[in-house]
Amino acid sequence: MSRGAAVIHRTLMKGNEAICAGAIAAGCRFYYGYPITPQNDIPEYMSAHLPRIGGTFLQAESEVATINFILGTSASGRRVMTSSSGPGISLMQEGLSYMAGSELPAVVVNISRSGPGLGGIAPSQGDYFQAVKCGGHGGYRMPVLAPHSVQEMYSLTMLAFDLADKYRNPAMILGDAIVGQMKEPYEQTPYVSSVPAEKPWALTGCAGRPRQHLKSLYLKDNAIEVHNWKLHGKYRRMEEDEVRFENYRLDGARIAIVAFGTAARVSKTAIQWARDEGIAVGMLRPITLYPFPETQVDEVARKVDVVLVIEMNTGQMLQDVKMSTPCHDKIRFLGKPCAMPTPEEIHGEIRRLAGKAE
Amino acid sequence: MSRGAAVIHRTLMKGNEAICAGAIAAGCRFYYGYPITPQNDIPEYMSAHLPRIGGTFLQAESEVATINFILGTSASGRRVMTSSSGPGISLMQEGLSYMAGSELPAVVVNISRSGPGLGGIAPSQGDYFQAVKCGGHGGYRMPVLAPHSVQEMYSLTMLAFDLADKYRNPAMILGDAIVGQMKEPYEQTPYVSSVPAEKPWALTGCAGRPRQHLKSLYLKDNAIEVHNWKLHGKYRRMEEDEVRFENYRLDGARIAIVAFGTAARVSKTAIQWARDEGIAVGMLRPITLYPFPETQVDEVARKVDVVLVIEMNTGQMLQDVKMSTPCHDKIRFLGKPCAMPTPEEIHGEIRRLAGKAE
Amino acid sequence: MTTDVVMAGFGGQGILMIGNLLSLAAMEEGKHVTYFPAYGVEMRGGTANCTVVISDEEIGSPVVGSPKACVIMNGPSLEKYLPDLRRGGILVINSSLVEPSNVDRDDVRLLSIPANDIARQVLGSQQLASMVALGAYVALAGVVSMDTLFECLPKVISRKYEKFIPLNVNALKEGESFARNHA
Amino acid sequence: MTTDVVMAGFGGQGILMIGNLLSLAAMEEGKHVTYFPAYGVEMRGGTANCTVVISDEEIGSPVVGSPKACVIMNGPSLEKYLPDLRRGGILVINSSLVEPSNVDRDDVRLLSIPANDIARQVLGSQQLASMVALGAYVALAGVVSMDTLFECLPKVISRKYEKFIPLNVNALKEGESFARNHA
Amino acid sequence: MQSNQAAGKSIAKEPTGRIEIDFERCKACELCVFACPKGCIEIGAKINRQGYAAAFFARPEDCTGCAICAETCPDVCIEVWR
Amino acid sequence: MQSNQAAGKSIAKEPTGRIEIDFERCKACELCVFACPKGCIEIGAKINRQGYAAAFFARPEDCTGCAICAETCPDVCIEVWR
Amino acid sequence: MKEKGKGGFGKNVYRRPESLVDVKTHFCPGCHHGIAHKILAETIDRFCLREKTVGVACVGCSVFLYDYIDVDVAEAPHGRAPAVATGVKRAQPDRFVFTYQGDGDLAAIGTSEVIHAANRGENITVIFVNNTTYGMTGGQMAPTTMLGQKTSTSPYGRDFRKDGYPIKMAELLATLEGTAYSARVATSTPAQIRKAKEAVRKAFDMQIKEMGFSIVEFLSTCPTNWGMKPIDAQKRVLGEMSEYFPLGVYKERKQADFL
Amino acid sequence: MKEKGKGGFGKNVYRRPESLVDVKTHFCPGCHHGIAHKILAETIDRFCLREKTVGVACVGCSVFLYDYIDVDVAEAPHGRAPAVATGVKRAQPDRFVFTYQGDGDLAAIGTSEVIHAANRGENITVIFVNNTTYGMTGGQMAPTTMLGQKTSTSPYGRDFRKDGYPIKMAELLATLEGTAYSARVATSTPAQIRKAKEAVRKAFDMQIKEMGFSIVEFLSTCPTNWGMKPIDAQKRVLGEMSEYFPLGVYKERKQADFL
Ligand SMILES: Cc1ncc(C[n+]2csc(CCOP(=O)(O)OP(=O)(O)O)c2C)c(N)n1
Ligand SMILES: Cc1ncc(C[n+]2csc(CCOP(=O)(O)OP(=O)(O)O)c2C)c(N)n1
Ligand code: SF4
Ligand code: SF4
Ligand code: SF4
Ligand code: SF4
Repeated sequence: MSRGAAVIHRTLMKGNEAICAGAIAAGCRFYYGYPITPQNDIPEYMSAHLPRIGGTFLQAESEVATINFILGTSASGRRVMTSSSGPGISLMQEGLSYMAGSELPAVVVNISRSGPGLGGIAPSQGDYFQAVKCGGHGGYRMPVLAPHSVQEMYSLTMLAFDLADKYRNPAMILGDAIVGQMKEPYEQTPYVSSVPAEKPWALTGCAGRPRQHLKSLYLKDNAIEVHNWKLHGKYRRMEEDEVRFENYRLDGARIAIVAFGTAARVSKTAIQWARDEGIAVGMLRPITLYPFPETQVDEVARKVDVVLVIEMNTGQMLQDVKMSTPCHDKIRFLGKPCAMPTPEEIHGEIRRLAGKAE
Repeated sequence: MSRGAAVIHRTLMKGNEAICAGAIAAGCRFYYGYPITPQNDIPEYMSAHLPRIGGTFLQAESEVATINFILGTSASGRRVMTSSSGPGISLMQEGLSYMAGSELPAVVVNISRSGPGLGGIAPSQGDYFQAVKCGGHGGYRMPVLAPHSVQEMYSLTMLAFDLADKYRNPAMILGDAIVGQMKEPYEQTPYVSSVPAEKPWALTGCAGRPRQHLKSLYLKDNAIEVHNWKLHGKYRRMEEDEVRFENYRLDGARIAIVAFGTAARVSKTAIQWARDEGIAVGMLRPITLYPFPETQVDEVARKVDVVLVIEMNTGQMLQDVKMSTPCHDKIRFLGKPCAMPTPEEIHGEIRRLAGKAE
Repeated sequence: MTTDVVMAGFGGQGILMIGNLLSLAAMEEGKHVTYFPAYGVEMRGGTANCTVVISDEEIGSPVVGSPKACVIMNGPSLEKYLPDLRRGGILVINSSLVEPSNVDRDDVRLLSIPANDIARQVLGSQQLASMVALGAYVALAGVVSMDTLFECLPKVISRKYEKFIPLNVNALKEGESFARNHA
Repeated sequence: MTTDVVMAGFGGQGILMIGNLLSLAAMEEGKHVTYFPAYGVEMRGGTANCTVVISDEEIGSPVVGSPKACVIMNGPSLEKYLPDLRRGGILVINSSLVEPSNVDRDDVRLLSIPANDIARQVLGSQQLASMVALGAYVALAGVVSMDTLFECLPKVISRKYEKFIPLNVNALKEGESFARNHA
Repeated sequence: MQSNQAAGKSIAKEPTGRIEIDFERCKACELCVFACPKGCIEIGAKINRQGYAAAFFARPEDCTGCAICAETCPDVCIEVWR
Repeated sequence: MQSNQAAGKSIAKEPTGRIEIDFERCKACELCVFACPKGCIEIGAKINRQGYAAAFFARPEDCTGCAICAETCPDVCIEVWR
Repeated sequence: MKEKGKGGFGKNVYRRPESLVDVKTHFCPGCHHGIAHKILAETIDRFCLREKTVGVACVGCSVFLYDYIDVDVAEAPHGRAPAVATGVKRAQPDRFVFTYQGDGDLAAIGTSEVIHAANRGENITVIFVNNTTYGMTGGQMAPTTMLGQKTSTSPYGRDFRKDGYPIKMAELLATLEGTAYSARVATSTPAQIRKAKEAVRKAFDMQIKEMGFSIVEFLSTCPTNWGMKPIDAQKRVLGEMSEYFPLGVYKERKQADFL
Repeated sequence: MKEKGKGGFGKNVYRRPESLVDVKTHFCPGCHHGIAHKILAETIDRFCLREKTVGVACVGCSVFLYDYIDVDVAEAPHGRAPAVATGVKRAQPDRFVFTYQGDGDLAAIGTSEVIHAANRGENITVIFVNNTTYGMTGGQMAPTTMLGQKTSTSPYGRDFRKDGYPIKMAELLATLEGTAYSARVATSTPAQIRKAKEAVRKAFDMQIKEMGFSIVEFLSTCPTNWGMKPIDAQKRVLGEMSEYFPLGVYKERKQADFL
C-alpha cells in the first residue's frame, strides 16, 4: 500500500473495527445491517461513529431488508456497506444477484462462522464456495478479498470500495472470527482513491437529463444474453487486472502452501518453524479469492514438488487450485471444518511432506 | 430404469408435470411453494391433484417461508417437495443450509431462468454454481440431478426422493424452461423404493421414547467440527456410490462433448449430424452434477483429443471438468449465457474441432 | 426422418391447441415427438407460438434454429419467423390477417389460406381458424394422417366443448381440401 | 523472541481488560503483538478468556495450541487450560478462587497468588484481582516493563473511572511484589 | 323544473365536446363504451396491429366533452376537447 | 379488626412452610430475596461453581410455604413444602 | 401529430399526463393498472415532482413502471420495494420517493418490508394495487384472494380453513404508529377515480410535509386471470371486493411532529 | 436426593414441572426466560401433552429450548419458527405444536412468518418473549426497544425519527382474522405470574379446540443487556415497559367455527 506524507501512527485495533475505519476512510457514510455473531462490533462501531460525521446507520429488520436498503442507497450513488455472517449472508443472496444484475456497487463483509445452518461460532472457512462461486442465482461474479491481518481488514476494505465502484458490482470481504475478533497494531494509512467519484448512472431525479433506471430485467428478444455477455466482459477484466496475492518465502521452495485468510496467517508460523529447520517451504496466499490467482498457482505448482492446500473446511479452494493447474498429482490437502489448524499441526504436515521423521 | 410387470402406457406430458407425477408416485404428499415463472405448472398441478389423494398443497407467503414449511414437514418424517426458479431458490439458501445441517431430506426443484437478478425467462444454466457448489453458507453439499427429457423429469424425481431419504439431505432437480415446458411422450414406470420407509429420527412426539431434536447448532467444544466430519463422510459416500451419467456414442470418439440437461439434449442432434458425416464425436452427460462424474470425465479426457464442454452459461461446469482431469490442454468451451445454443451452432463447432472446412 | 414446424399467432387463436393436437397424433402413430410452447412471458397478450418436432428416431433438440415449416396466423408472427424458415420449407399463412405480399421470400413453399374467413363463413366461428390452418399444414406436410388427428381431438378439447368436435373435424377437412386445391 | 499467554476466568473478572493492557504495553514498546479474545458465545455468563502473543517478529498465529503461560482466575478455567500449558510454562493461579492442590502438573512454574484477597484486603475492591494477577505475571515473564503498563492504563480505563487509575497502579504493584517474594 | 330543462338542453343534438381515440393503442376493453354517459363510443370491426377490434367515436353528435371516457380508459387512448 | 388479628397470627414465629434452595444452581439474582413476603431469603457469602454467591434460606422460622419465591425463581432452584 | 381543437372545441380537457411516457403499455385489456399509472403520473405533474422523484418498481405486472412513468426508477426484488425505497430516501431525503407494488409483492413476500417501513415512519409513499391475484405469473392465489375465489393454485376456491383470510393491508398498516396516511380506493367509476386522485394527492402531501409513511391501496381488476370481461371485472370490484375491502381513509395524520 | 417433607411439612407445594428437564440453564441471573420456560412446562404437564408435543425453537437466548423442555423439538432458522411449525402441524394435525420466540426473532426478521401464520389461522401456539433487545447477540436494538433506550446499536437512544416506534405485536396480531387468542402478560409479580399461566392455558386450549392461531407475549427482562440488576430490570417491566406495552387480552375467540 502506498503511503501518503501524513503522519501515520499505530493503533491497537480489532479486525472488525479496522473494517469500519477503512470504510469511513474510503468515504462510506451509509451502513445498514442486522446483528449476528461474530461481527457485531461492526454495526456497533458504525452506530456510534457514523452519526457523528453526518453519516447514516440504520439497523434493518432482517438481512433481506438490509441488502435491499443497500441496493437503494447504492442506486442513489452513495458508498454503502453491510456486514453479516453465514445465515445472514445466505439471506442476502437474492439481493446480491439483483445488485450484480443491476450493476450496483457495494461492500459486503462476511465475518464467517461455522455452518451449515446455525452451526456455531467457531472460526471457519466454510463459506468459500458461497462467496467465490456466488451463492445467488444466475452466474454473476464478485471480487472477494480475504484479509489475514488487522492491517488488511483496513486496507482491503478501502480497496473493496474502489473495486466495487470501478466495476459497478458488489465486492465482498471474506473474514472469519479470528481476523474479526483479534486485535493488533495497524497503521491508518490514508485512503487514495483509484476511481472517479462521479456516478452519472445514479438515480437522483431526472433534472436536466432523460430519466434513467437501474434494473436487472431483460425480457425482449436476446437482451438478457447481450446483458450477460457485457457482465461476462467485466468479469474477464477483473480476472486480468485485479488478481492479488502474496508470495511468502517461496524462494527455492520445494513445498508450496496455498492458503488464505486465517489459515494463511497460522501457516506463516509453521513456515517460520520449518524454514528454521531448513525445510524449503513457502506459501502463495491468494488475497483475491475471486479473481483467483490461477496463473500464479500454476507457475508455482510447476516449480515445486508439492502443493499443500490448507483450509478451514473440507476442501473448497482446493477445487480452484486443481482448476488452475494440471499438476493434480502434486496437490495435497490439509483441512479441518470449523476449526483452526494449529501451527503445530501444519508444521507436522510440512515435516511429513518434507520426509522428516516425526 | 427397471420396469415392473404393470402395463405401462405412454402419455404426452409437460416436463414440469412429469416432476409432479414422479413425486406423487414416490409417495410425496406434501407440496409447498410460491409462484414463479417458468415452473408454475408444478404448484398448479399439485394444488389440483394433492387434495384429491389426501395430500396437502399449501401456497406459502414467500420462498423463505416455503423452505421452512418444508423443514417442518420433513422433520415430521414426511416426503415433501418444493419448486421454484432463480430468485426464489436464492431465498431458500439459508433454509437449505439449515436442512443440510439438521440432516433433513426434501426435494427442491429449480426450473431455472435467466439471471442475474430478475433476469428473464430465457432458458439458462446459470444456476449451476448455486446448485452444485451450494449457495448457502457453511460448505454443505447436496445431490443435484439434471434431467434432459420428460422421462427423466419423472424418473429422476423419484430418485431424488430416495437419495434425499438415504442420506438425510436435501436433493435438487436442476432443470430449465426447456425441459420444464416441453411435452413429449413418457412412460409412467412404477416407483420401486430403494430406501427404508421408517424414519426413527422424525419428531412425532416423544411417546414411548426419549425426546429427540433436529437442529444444526453445535456450540460446545469442537462439536461443530465433529458434526462436519460426519456430514463430510456422507458426502464422500455420495461421491463413491451415487455418480450417474450417460455415455452417448462415445465409441471410438476423438471428440467428447461434456454437457448436461438441455444443452446435452441439443447436443445429441448435433452429434447425430456429425456422426452421419463420419466425425467421431460422442458425449459424456453428467446426470448427477453433484456428485460429479470426476473419474469418468478424466477417463474420457485421457482417451480423446478434445473435450468440448457445452453450457448455457459462460463456463461453470467447465471448472468441474478441469478439476476432474489434468488434461487441461484438451479442454474447449462453447457457451452462451441465457440462451440455448442451436444444434447448428454445436454442429459447426464440432466440425471446426474435427478440422472440417466450414 | 425428422421434421419440425413452428406455429405462431395472437394469444387466443388456439395455436397451442393445434400444436398439442399434432403432437398427440404423432405419438399415436408411434413416432417420437416433442412439443415446445412459448411459455408465459410473465404477462398476457402478444403472440403465442410453439414448435413441434416429429421423428422416427430419438429427438435431440425440441427447438430448432431454422424450422422446416411455419404456420403463421397473424402479421407480427410473419415478421418474426419468416427469416428463419429453411429454404424450401413449407409456409402456411392465414391470409385473413396476414398480407401475402409481405412474404418477401420466394425460396419457400407458400400456401395462403384465408383461415379466419373460411372459419367464419363456412364453419360459423372464427375460433376454428387455427384448426383450418392445421388441416392445411398436415395436408401439405403429410406428417400424420388426418384420421389420427380426428381421433385425437377429444384429448385436446375439454369435456365441456365435446359437442364441437364434429365442427373441428370439419375445420381440419376444410383446411385439408383448401390445401389440396391450392398447393 | 516470541512469547504468549492465555488469561482466563469468570466473565466480569476483568480478563479482557488485562489482556488489552498487556497488548497495548507491548505495542508501546515497539513489539509485534496480537490479542485474541474469546468472543461472544451468543450468551452471557460462563468464562472469559484471551490470548496475547508478543514477539520481535511478524506474528503468525494469534492463537496457540500450547501456550507458554497461563493466568488462571477461577476453577473451571484451570481444568480447561492446564492440560495445554507448555512444559516449563508459567502458571499464575488466583488461589482465592482456585484450589492450588488441583494443579496436577509439576512440570510448570506455578505461582499461587490470592488475588481476590489481596484486592479486597489491601486495595479495598475485588474488582482489582485481575490487575494483581497481571502484575504478578509480568513480574515473572518480564515481557514488558511495569512502567509501560502504568502508562497504558488510561487507555483501557474509561474517562469515567479515571480516578481509579492510581488504585490500578497499586494493584499491579501488589501483584509484582507478591511474585517477586514468592517466585 | 329547472334541472329538467337544463338536462333537456344538453340532450339537444348540439355536441359540446369532441374526443379522439388512438386506434392502434386501443385494446377494445369496452370500459369507455360503458362509461360514456351518452353512449358515444362503440367497438368497431377493424382489427389493429395488436389484434384488437378497437373502439371508435360512434356518435360524435352526443358528446358533451365530459372526459369520463378518457378518465376511465386504462390505456390513455382518448384525448378530449371542449 | 378481624383481618388484623389474622395478620397478627401469621406473624407468630410458627413456620408453616419450608423451602430448599439448590446451592449450585442459584445465580444470586435476588429475585426470591425481594419476592419473599417474609424476607426469609438472603444472598450468602459462599461462591458456587458457577461463580455466584448463592441465596440461602436465612430465616426458616418465618416461612409460610407460600411458594412465591419458588414461583419467582427463574432457575427453578427452590422447592417448597407446607 | 393530432390536430388540436378540431371542430371548434379549443380546450383540451383530457390528455396524457406529462409524466406518463407516450408508449403502448403491456397491460391486458381493461386492467386497472393503467388507471393507477395515470393517476400516479398526474399527481407527479401536479406537484411538479418529475425531476426530483425516484420511483421503485416491484416485480409483478407493473414491473415496467420505468417504461411508463418518466422519472428515475430502481427495480426492486419481489416484495422488497419498501426496503429499496428506504435505501434511496435515507441517501436522498430531499427526493420524492415512491414504490408501486402489487398484492403478491406487498402482502405476501414483502409483508415484513412494508410493515417495518411503515413502523419506522419511513417518509415514502406506497401505491399498492390489490387485484386479489398474482397477475404476472398467471393468476395464482394471493393473500388478498377472496374466500371461495378460484385461482390457478386454489382450483377448488380459497378456503379459510386451509389458506386463511384475505388480508386487509390498508387497515393493518394504519395501526402502526409510523404510518401517516393509509387509504383504500378503487377506480371503477368516475367518482371513485376522483377520490383515488385525492387520496394519492394526500399521500404525496404527507411525504412532502415529512409526516412519515403513506400508502394508497387501489382495488383493481385482473380480467385476464379472473377469466372475466373487463366490464364484469369492474363490477366485481364494485360488488364483493369493496364489500370485503371497504373503501375509505384509515389513517390521516394531522400534525407533522407526531410525538 | 432431597429429603421430602423434612421438618414436618409433608406436602410439596412447588417443585420442578415434569416437562422441565432437570439441568442448569444458560440464562443470565434474573432473566425471565426461565420463568416463561417454567410456565410453558407446567402447562404442557397440565394438559398431559408431553408425549404429543412438537416444539419449535427459535434463534435467540432461548435456542436451547430442546435442552430444557422434555419434548420433541425442531430448531428453526432465525425468525422462521412459525413457518417450521406450519410444516409440522400440516403434517401432523393431531400433535400439539408450539413455537418459542424472542422479539428480534418474531418482531424483526420473522415478521412475515408470524403474520401469515396468524392470518392463515394456523392452529399453533406461539410463546413470544419480548425483552426489548437482542439478548443472544449482545443487546442490540430490537423493533420493541423503547424510545430513548440505549442499546449497543442505538448508543444515543432509540429515536422515533430514525428508528421508528416500538412495535406492539400482541395488538397487531389480534387484528388478523385467523388469530384466535392474543394476550400480553408479564412475570414480575406473583399476580402477574398467575395471569401469565392463565393466558398460556387459554392459548393451549385454543389449539386443542382447533380455533386457530394463539399467541402469548411475555414482557421479560434482560438484566445483562439492559445493564441493570435483576430486581431493577423487573421494576422496569412493571413501570415504563407495561405502560407502553399494556398487559391484557387482545383477542379471544369464543366459537370454534369462526366464519
Ligand atoms: C423471489 C421471487 N419469487 C417469485 C417471483 C415471481 N413473481 C413475479 S411477479 C409475482 C407476483 C405478481 O403478483 P402481484 O404482486 O399481485 O402483482 P400483479 O402482477 O398482480 O400486478 C411473482 C410471484 C419473483 N420474481 N421473485
Ligand atoms: C439470519 C440470522 N440473522 C442473525 C442471526 C443472529 N442472531 C442470533 S439470536 C438473534 C436475536 C436474538 O434476539 P431475540 O430474538 O430478541 O431473543 P433473545 O436473545 O433476546 O431472547 C440474532 C440477531 C442469526 N442467527 N441468523
Ligand atoms: S377504454 Fe380505452 S382501451 Fe378500452 S375500449 Fe375504450 S379506448 Fe379502447
Ligand atoms: S431467584 Fe433463584 S436464582 Fe435467583 S437468587 Fe433466588 S434462588 Fe437464586
Ligand atoms: S395479468 Fe392482470 S394485472 Fe396483469 S396486466 Fe393483465 S389484467 Fe393487468
Ligand atoms: S442475555 Fe438477556 S435474554 Fe439472554 S439469557 Fe441473558 S438476560 Fe436472558
